[in-house]
Amino acid sequence: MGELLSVAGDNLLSPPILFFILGMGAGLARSDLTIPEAVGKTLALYLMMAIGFKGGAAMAGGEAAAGMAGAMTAGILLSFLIPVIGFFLLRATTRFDSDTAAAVSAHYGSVSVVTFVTAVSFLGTQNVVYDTYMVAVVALMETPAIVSGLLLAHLAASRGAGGVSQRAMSHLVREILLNSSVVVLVGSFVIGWLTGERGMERVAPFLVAPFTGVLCLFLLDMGLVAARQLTGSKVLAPGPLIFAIYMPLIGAALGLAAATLVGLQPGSTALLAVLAASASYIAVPAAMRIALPRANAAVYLTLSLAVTFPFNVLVGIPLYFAAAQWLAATPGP
Amino acid sequence: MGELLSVAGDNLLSPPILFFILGMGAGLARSDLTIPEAVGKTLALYLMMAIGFKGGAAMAGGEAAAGMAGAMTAGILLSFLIPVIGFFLLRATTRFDSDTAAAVSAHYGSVSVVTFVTAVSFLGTQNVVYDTYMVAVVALMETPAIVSGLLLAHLAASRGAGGVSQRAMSHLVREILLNSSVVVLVGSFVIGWLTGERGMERVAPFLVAPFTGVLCLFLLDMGLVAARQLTGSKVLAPGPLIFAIYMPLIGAALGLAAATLVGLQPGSTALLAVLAASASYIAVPAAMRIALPRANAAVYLTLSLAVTFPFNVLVGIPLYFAAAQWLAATPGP
Amino acid sequence: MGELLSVAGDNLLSPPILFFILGMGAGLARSDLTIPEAVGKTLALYLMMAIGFKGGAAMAGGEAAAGMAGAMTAGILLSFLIPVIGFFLLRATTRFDSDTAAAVSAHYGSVSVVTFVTAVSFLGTQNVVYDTYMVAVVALMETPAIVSGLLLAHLAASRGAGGVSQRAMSHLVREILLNSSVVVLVGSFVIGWLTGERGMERVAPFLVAPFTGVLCLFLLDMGLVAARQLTGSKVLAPGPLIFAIYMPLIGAALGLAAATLVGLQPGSTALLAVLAASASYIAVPAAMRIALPRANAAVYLTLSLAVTFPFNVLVGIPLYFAAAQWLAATPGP
Amino acid sequence: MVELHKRKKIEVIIETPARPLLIDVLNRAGSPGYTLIPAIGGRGLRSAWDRNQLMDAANQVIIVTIVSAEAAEAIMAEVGKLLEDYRGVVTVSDVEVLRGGRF
Amino acid sequence: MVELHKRKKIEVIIETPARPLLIDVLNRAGSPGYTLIPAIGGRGLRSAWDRNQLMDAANQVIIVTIVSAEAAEAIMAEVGKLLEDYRGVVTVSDVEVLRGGRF
Amino acid sequence: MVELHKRKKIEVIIETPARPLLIDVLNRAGSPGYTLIPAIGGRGLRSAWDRNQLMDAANQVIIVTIVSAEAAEAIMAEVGKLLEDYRGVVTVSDVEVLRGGRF
Ligand SMILES: Nc1ncnc2c1ncn2[C@@H]1O[C@H](COP(=O)(O)O)[C@@H](O)[C@H]1O
Ligand SMILES: Nc1ncnc2c1ncn2[C@@H]1O[C@H](COP(=O)(O)O)[C@@H](O)[C@H]1O
Ligand SMILES: Nc1ncnc2c1ncn2[C@@H]1O[C@H](COP(=O)(O)O)[C@@H](O)[C@H]1O
Ligand code: NA
Ligand code: NA
Ligand code: NA
Repeated sequence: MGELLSVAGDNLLSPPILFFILGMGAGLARSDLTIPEAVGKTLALYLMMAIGFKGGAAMAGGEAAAGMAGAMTAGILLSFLIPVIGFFLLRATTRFDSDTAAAVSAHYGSVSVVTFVTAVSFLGTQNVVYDTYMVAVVALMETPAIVSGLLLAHLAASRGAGGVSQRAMSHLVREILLNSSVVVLVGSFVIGWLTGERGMERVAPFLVAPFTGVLCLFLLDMGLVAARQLTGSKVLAPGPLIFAIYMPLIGAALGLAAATLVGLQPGSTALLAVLAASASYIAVPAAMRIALPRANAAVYLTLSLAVTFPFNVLVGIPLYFAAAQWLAATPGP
Repeated sequence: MGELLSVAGDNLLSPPILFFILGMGAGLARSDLTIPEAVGKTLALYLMMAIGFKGGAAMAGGEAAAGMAGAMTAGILLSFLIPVIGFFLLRATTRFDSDTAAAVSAHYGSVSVVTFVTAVSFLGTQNVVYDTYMVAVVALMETPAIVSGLLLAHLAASRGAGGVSQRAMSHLVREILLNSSVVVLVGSFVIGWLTGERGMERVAPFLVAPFTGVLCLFLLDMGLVAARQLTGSKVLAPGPLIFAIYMPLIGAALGLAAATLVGLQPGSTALLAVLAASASYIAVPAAMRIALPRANAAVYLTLSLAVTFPFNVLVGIPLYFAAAQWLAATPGP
Repeated sequence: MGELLSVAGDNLLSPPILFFILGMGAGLARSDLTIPEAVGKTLALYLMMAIGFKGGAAMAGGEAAAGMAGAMTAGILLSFLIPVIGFFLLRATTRFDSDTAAAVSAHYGSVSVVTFVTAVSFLGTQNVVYDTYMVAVVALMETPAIVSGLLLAHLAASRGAGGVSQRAMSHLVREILLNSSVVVLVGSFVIGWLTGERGMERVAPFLVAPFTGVLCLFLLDMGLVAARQLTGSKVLAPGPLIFAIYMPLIGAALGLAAATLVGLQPGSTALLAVLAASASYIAVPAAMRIALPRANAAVYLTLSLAVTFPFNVLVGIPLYFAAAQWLAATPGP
Repeated sequence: MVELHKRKKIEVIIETPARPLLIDVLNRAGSPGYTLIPAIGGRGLRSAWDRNQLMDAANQVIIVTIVSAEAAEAIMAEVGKLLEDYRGVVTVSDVEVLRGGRF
Repeated sequence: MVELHKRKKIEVIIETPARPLLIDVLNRAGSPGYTLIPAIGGRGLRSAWDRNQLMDAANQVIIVTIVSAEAAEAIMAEVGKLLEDYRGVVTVSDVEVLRGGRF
Repeated sequence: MVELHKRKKIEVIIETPARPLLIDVLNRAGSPGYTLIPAIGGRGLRSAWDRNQLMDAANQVIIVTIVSAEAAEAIMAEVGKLLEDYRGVVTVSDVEVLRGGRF
């Protein structure tokens, strides 16, 4: 236990997390501090470009891709199955209609790239390595959850998913496959892979050195936006609020199990747990507004951004990391 | 005298000041060059984050906090008293009504964070150290001047400050205590203090290395905005224009005196003089528009941004620095 | 030929060009990825600030300014004459009216600063030096083409250029002489020159180290914007499309000839060819909309940004560079 | 004397995710054109919203289209259906234009 | 045929610092909602202003609210008082809406 | 009861490069003021456009001016001439204002 506390302390006392807390505090105190929208969106693109390129360049450097296929399959399955668990838990413990339950659980099947980036930065402070192909797993886990969420809504609702008009479907497909995070993550990964070490050297002063500082500025913004989403939204019933805390724990447990099965090293195991535990708040909300317009957007925006994201960043990341370390220490079955 | 000239030359020939001059020139020549608003505001946040964090980290590194209490008290008193001097000078030398006189003098009691940042960068070129707790003094000097400005307006005006409706008061208080500069300055200071050297290392490539370059881009923007404020505003009467030149000198003299009394080292003495001499153009205008709506906004926006800011940056900073050096050299009473 | 292929390979396999291709691909696939406008414009200013300052600082460092006068004269003549060639080629091979033909050819006489910046970055990867005063040549080549384009329109059209009202003329002159690229390029050059090595040291971590990384992010944006300009515009007749490919080649040939005549080193020869081959898409369109409003803006925006810019960046730069190397190798007449 | 023609101006304030769907409606209803205007905050029956820096899904956009009276009828009906699923409001008002033929 | 109801559209262009005060006025006057639109420049009786990159105090914002005729009366009176202290203009015009009940 | 005065609201959507020319027209025609609003996309007779990040020449801007009926006549004529060369549309509608004297 002592070991977990010191790791949790490390996480909380790191500049990125402290700036997140500063943002939450300023947002809750209704300060007029805001990071302009254009800058917030560009910082997110920068973070994805940085971890994508670094992943690809490491790949080209001949880093053993052991376990990559396993990690990818595990990721896709987790993204597809977690919404099923979430759906039935929500239908049992809340008064959500089937569309809202399906939409919320799709968020939890998918991933939050920024939570992943924050976990990568945390691993850096603990000097723990991880397989850089995990970046590709992030991109792969974005979409299956949306498909499984739509299927759940279709099966549960009498009128069927036919509701998604042919026209909306084409916007939906483009939203799922070509949204900015997938394009930047996968694109930067491929470019890093093609240009390898030489390419890395030329972009490192931009993509590597200032990474942690940019993460601080971005998490300051995230804290402000999360706090304002919380204060702005109607008071949430206890059912959904608790769901937004225990669902990430269920996701993390499944992620840890899958990673151990596939035999990933501790760093990658922790990251898979983080991905399973994290909930999307950019890509999936946009898709759900098109596919399931009747689902209550205020609910899933508040749960994923204002409850689950802070929980994962403040508590989850060190917790899943300690669990991965503990699993690695105990001799497997 | 020679020594002052060489110092003034150093200041003028430094990249940040030259980019400020480039901005003023382009603005006066009505070039269509503009730095987008979102970027200008973020650069200001970056500068505050950088000096706040650096101050806190140095503090944690056991830097002697000698004279901190003295510097803070001096700062608060200066911020509170300078508006009184300004108010009576304006009432005597201009036809401003009492509201406008009170609002203008509140600007001169408060501080301009960017003038402080430019002075810190100047000290860097002169290899002169300063007490990093001065950053905290900046935050402390923002607000007292607003309170004293409102009191002056209340006492002078027959109908009394009652004019500030109960509703406007809540917006005003939040504006004063939670405006973005105070939150970022104090927040980054605390985070730098909590994470110390280890935290500094992780964010230095972002917050320390590019600092001067970012200051150049920001001062280019400041030059453009100051020039446009000058050309856009109605021609100002001589009284207020001269006030915008001699009031900073009075402020600086008071700052130098207070610093010597409290026994600050030359670097910090120069900075206290700069703070006393500088006039706010972001935090105070916002507060005055709520508290003293009848005050003529065009006047104080033009005086503080288009006259006093350029004066301090081009002439004031090297002048107050040389005075601080001279004071340190002559044996005290 | 082998040597040309390897150089072309180097160019294509460099991070900036790959990010441009990623942007084109995402744009053509109608991904919703966009770089916010405020950031795109600031990145362009940053690139101009960086090469301007570097040019000026090198100049101050006593870099031989051999051939500067020759390069400048050649640049101005090229900028003035290329539109004449373009105008008659367009009148012969397309159904453009005289205004549109004049406006399009003015674009090709002028320059694209970003193409120049990309070529400078390419020279870096080939470890080939160039005369940093070429930056001044860029600024000088922006405007003559506009004047010659207006003259061509005036001579060709019966009603004469008198159409440009006296009022529009004042906006036009300011647009030509004080547009943002000229101000930033020349301004930064002068500041770099005034502050020399010492100034360079202070801004290098901002203006030099992250240069290539920022160029990657900017070319990702350029790819998106070029692709959307292509998909958005009406289908273009073959005449203009082929013009947008062979005109840069004609320009490059003239540039190579002029550089050899003036006796520039290979690096600078390649850059003069790039400038002659490149077509403006920010400064000239703005001037043409004021001076020749009846010219078809969709045509020149599409040709210069969506056809010629990608051609130059993907194929042109390595081609003109190889030609410059070849010319230097073969003993002159 | 300048000759003016009576037309209808439809203004729709709607959630950003519904923007492509609304543009489809306008194109199919033969609208001669439209202009998109950014909204930076608002309040309706539900809670207030402020330009949310990161999640476009929570933002609104304004679409203005100048159309003939007949086209206005069809568009209002279609937009009404869209607003059953998506947050927003629609208004129609009388305007006069110069070049009647254009709309 | 689409059923439309007559309402009033109030548009206020006002200094940014007065924005929270104007929103208080709308909330107290029972306005069913409002939308904020950015202004990037303008000129009134005083000098022209351009989106001032750094000082929000010199910028303007536009607030649109669709209200019933009665509510419009009350709001116009209150806004008029506010405009005695703060730079800006207010206009009211007739619009038609679909879901009358909402406004 | 609040006293209102009838005025005209002219809204011009025009290419950004024509902005300074249009402002000249308004100033010469004695317009009491105007406000500039950003447009982030649109479609007219020609192809659709989206806020083009780099080339201002392809963007549009909206200019609103509240004027007296007489001034409106003169302004509409001048704007009509401008729109022969530059992409855009102009509409005029009736509004009511509080302080008649201002416009
Ligand atoms: N009466 C109104 N006047 C102006 N805008 C409104 C009004 N009602 C709603 N809106 C806008 O439409 C959005 C959605 O409204 P609602 O669907 O009621 O949540 C609000 O956030 C406002 O931006
Ligand atoms: N006639 C008008 N039409 C449109 N906007 C106006 C008008 N008059 C004033 N404004 C706007 O209101 C702001 C303040 O006007 P003023 O209080 O006269 O300085 C101006 O800067 C414009 O943005
Ligand atoms: N009927 C319309 N309603 C609203 N905006 C329009 C309309 N027609 C044109 N526009 C705007 O004016 C711009 C230029 O139109 P055009 O000159 O037809 O290409 C378009 O891109 C739109 O932004
Ligand atoms: Na997940
Ligand atoms: Na002061
Ligand atoms: Na050229």
